[in-house]
Amino acid sequence: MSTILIIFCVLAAITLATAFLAIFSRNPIHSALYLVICFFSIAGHYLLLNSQFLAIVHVIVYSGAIMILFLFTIMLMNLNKENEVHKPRITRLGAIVSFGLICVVLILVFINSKPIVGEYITTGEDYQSIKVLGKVLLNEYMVPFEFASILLLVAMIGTVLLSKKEKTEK
Amino acid sequence: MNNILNEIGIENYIFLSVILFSIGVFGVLYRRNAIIVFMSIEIMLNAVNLLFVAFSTYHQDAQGQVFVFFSMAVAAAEVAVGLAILVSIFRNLGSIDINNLKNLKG
Amino acid sequence: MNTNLALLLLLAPFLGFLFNIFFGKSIGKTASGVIGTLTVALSFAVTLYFFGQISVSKTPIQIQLFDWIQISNFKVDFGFLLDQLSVLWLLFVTGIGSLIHVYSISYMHDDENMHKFFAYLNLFVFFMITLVIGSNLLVLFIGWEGVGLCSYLLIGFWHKNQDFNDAAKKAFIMNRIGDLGLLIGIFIIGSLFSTLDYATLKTAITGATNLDLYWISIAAFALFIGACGKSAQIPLYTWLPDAMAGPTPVSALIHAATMVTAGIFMITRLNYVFDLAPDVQNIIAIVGAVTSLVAATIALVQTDIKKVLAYSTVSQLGLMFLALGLGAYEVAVFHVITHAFFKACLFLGSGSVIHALHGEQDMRKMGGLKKVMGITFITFLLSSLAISGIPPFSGFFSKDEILMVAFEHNKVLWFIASLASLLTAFYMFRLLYLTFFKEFRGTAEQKSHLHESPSLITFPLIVLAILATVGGLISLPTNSWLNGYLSPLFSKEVHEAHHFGTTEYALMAIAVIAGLVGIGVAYSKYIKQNQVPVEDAEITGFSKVLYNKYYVDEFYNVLFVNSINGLSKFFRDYVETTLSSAVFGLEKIANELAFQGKKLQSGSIGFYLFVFVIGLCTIITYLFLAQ
Amino acid sequence: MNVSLILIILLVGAFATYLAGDKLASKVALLFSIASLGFSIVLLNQYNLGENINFINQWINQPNVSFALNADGLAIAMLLLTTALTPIIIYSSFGNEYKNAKSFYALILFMAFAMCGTFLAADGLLYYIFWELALIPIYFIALIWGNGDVEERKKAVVKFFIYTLAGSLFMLVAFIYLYQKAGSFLIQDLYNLNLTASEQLWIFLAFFLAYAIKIPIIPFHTWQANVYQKAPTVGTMLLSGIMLKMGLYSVIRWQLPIAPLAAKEYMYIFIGLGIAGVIYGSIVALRQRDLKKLLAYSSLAHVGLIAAGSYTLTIDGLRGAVLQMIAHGFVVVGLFFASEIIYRRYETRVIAEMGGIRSQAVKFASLFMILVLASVALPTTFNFVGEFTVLYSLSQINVWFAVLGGTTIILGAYYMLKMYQHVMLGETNAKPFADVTFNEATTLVIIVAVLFFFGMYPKPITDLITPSLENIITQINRIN
Repeated sequence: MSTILIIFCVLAAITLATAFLAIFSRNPIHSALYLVICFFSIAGHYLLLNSQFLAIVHVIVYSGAIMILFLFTIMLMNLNKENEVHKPRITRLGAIVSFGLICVVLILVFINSKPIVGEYITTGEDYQSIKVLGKVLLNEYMVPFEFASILLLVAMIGTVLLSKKEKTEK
Repeated sequence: MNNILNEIGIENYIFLSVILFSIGVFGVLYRRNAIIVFMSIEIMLNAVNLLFVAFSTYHQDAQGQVFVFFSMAVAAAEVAVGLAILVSIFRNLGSIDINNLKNLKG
Repeated sequence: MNTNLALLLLLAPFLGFLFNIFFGKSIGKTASGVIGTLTVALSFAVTLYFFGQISVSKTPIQIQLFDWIQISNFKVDFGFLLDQLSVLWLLFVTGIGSLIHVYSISYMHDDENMHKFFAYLNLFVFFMITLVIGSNLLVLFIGWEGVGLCSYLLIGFWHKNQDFNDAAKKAFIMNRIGDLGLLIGIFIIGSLFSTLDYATLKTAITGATNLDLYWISIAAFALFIGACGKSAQIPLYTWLPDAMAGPTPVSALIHAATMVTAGIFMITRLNYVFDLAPDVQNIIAIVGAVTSLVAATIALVQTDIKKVLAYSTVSQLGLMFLALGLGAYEVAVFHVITHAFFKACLFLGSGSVIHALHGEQDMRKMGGLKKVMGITFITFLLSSLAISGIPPFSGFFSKDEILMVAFEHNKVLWFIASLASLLTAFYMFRLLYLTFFKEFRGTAEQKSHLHESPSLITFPLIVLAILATVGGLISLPTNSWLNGYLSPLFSKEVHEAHHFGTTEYALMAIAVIAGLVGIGVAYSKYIKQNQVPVEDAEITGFSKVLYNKYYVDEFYNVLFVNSINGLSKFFRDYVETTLSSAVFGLEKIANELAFQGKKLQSGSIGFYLFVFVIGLCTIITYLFLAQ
Repeated sequence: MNVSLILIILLVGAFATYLAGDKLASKVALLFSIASLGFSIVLLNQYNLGENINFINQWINQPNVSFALNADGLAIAMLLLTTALTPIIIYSSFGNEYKNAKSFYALILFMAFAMCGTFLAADGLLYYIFWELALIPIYFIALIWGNGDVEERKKAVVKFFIYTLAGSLFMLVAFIYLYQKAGSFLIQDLYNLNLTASEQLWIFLAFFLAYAIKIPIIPFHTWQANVYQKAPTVGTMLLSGIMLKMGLYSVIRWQLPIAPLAAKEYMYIFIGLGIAGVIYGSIVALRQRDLKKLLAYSSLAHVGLIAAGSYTLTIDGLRGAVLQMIAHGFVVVGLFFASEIIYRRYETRVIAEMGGIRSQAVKFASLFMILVLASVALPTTFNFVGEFTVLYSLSQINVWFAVLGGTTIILGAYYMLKMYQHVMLGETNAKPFADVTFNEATTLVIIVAVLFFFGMYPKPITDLITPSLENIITQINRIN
């Protein structure tokens, strides 16, 4: 076992465990915190795969922005109580069944598909530095990129509108 | 430069992301709290993102990473709007238990 | 020239009809009556002209007007055929028609809708002429249905009385049963010979060698059913007695002299078809004989003066059918003519009586009218003698010929026919005695109003009585003008004047004796013993069965009318609702499905997702794992 | 000049009527309908002169749909029927007041437009579109201006709408299948298809469902009586006078030539159904309490006979069917108008509440009587020509068919005369009954005149339709 594999295994274990914990913890605050750890471990995976830019963006966006939003919302709603009633047994059973099913089916699909060649090519070309990514984004994917910005703008306006208290309400 | 996948193997990433995705599905089905459901969705998105990156390395191509970038943008927007909706639902109903949100019932 | 005259002959009554319908009310009763009469008289005049022409030239006149109906294998023209038969028929249709029009001017004078009456009468004459002079079966069918319509209109002339309307409806529908038979016959003939034209048909049949006799028999039978309906033979005769609901001139014209003989006309017209179907001829003969006997027995006990005459008509028509069935068409025609004379006279006479009694038709309330109504009585007597077959009156000759023909073919039929004529003599004189002899049995008020009818009524009576008396001259047993006149029509040799041997004289004697016996029995019963038929409630035994016409009407009612009405009710109340609910059942199924499907839309996101996951797994399994 | 103009006139008429406002609507509608009648007579003339009056234009490329209008003798005959009846129907409504008259009359013209389109269309999809388009106006006419209880009316009308629509969908499926085979919806291409016997059977049945509901043939008739009763009389006239004929016309134009093998194979069944309709309709009509319902069932009986005639696949059968279609169109409009005349005075359609009218309204009684007689196919009326030809064709198939179908002669006379007796005859009614007005009399007289004229001289129509029908017969008898 190489060091890298060990690191991968540890990271994977953290990812899965925290993801589970995030779902199982009864207190939403705890969930959010576990999720933050989960996202950090995923950032670790990115680093492992040598995509530093994405790792950083990931930390900023998910752990930084999204999870903060979550936490704010939870606190805003005052949900840090463990007052959630469990779903009926049948629903839980359904959840477990679908969890198992989708897991098994997807894994089976991958196993059944053509085996991946053991050799991994390495071109040696730089393909994931910030510089390259920037060029790709702004050349080939310029239009989607701009659309993404419009999307974010619209989302922002939408959010503001949605969270504003309606004045016409009695 | 040594390809990292030589050491780990893309299969492992696939399994990891499948399991992560399934956990996300499980969370959506299992929990009633809308916030947690949202979190589960984020987990699923991340599982996919991880796979994108892994395959990006596998193909030695930037395309996958660009997709991750876009999916992050969409995820950010989605979370922002989604949480805003949740907030307004909470304001109106006083609860975000998705079992109470059955206005779609036929 | 001929075309124009034929059109004049046909359209004169029609114009009379139109005139009376549109202007009849405004020009007054008498004027509308006169116009109605004149148009028919005009037709009569034209007929006389044609009669003269035909008698001399002996060639039929064919007139084609225009194409009417197009069928794949033939087309039907609207055309006329004036030959010996049609002109003969026209003579008494328009002749007696004119007389009855004259009669009606006075008879119907009190009716508010007199102009309409004349309009309908004219329309009837128009359709009757169409029937007679049509050059093919379909033009005959126009007339055939048209006279049925006029019969309907005239029976229901007093339309405020629903009983009369029922009778009219019954007549029309029973006629239509026959019409269907006629149509089927027309169809078969059309498809067999690709023509409906008499002349072409005759050449086709006489010229052909291998004829499909089976289908010809069926066609003949179907045509015979048509004749049954129109000429009131068993089993379609019950409408005729009911048809007496109409005004009496109508009964005389339509239901005695002209329309009901249409069946005989049609069979005579198509004699070459019937000659090919001996089985059907036997049926016709048997039906005719049975009808004549059955109707005569019913007539024995009827108390309504017109009903007696109606059944007498049915009975006489039966005799004519007997002759037709035995192939003696000219004999049947002869009887048609003499019957038209004396039966019209009898009906008009009874009308005169009814007129005098202000609508009373029950013979039990008559009697002694001989003294006040001399002319009516004498004409009535002459006609009664004629119908009873007493020489030298016309009925004797025609009836005797039928009996002789029957004797030649089949003794049983002869016996039945002789019995029928015995009964005829009896019921006719029963009628005569009860009406005109002894003392008046009606109310005092009626008695004070008794009077002889005006001359417009008695004039036709006198003419018809004379004709009834001397009508036999046209076909004397030894020297028959009629047979010679009609002979071109028949494919077979016309029956030669009989060799007068002992058998023939004996038959004649038997016939006369039978008539005299009938009269004698009636005399002893109603003059000597002074009997009067009892009230309805007191009738018992077999005479009750007879009085109720063998309960045939009731039988038909139960069998056909009630069952069809019951069926209609059943269809309306059950089948329709069932069918309807079957359609609504589909709707319910859809509804139920939707209701069940609605439950899937529970609104629970978890459930949706669960289903979504299952679906996703299925699709993936199908796409990647199913190989 | 070609036939598309007639559609344009009617469509423009519909809009113009709507724009004319409530007061002028009826007159504008009458004007345009008369214009369309005049134009169809011009077309007839051109057709007789041998000019090309067809119209074809590519409409949609994918799928391949053309705006193809084909006017042969048969189509022109139906066109004349439609454009002749429309003014009569509009004119007949002059005695009534309608709320929102502009929409009412616009819908009538629109319906005439759709029906003309159905008769003319030579492209399957176009035909289908017109076919369904005709349903919309009558739906609104029956629903909004109908009579009786609103809920019941809604139920009846919606049932009618869904029922006929559902039937038509099967026809659409058949058309799509044919399109897959032929790559075009053009009728000529569909005729030329070589379909196997089983394919033909399925297509035949799909068409049959659509037509059997529209015509209607038993047991698909359950919508009919109720809708006839509930719809305003104008709607009933449109339905029974023209719209039923769409189904019958389509049988001749589409169903038989496209699937002749199936038609031949199962001929007896379909003739039998038609004749069963004759007997059933006549018997049910006997005991109806409502005048309009009685007429509806009589209509059922008559169209049963027409359908039976069409399914004989003989030239006589088809010709008789078309003649009878036209004759029935006129007579049934007349009869429904007569019921409307009574309704205007007595405000009832229940037969038991009538009676004793004849002695008060002589003119009306005579005209009504003539219509009754025409309906029972008295010779010299147009109906006789049709009925005779149809019955003759039936007798060529099997004499018993003619006997059974011929019971309409007897039963028809029975129920119609019974109806007439109870509606018109009897003791003078206590309620006064004014005789027909000028409007009413003119309408009835026109109808009666048409019936008598063509009854005595059907040659023009026979000559017009025979070549087209012979083509169709050739098409039916083609060897695949």
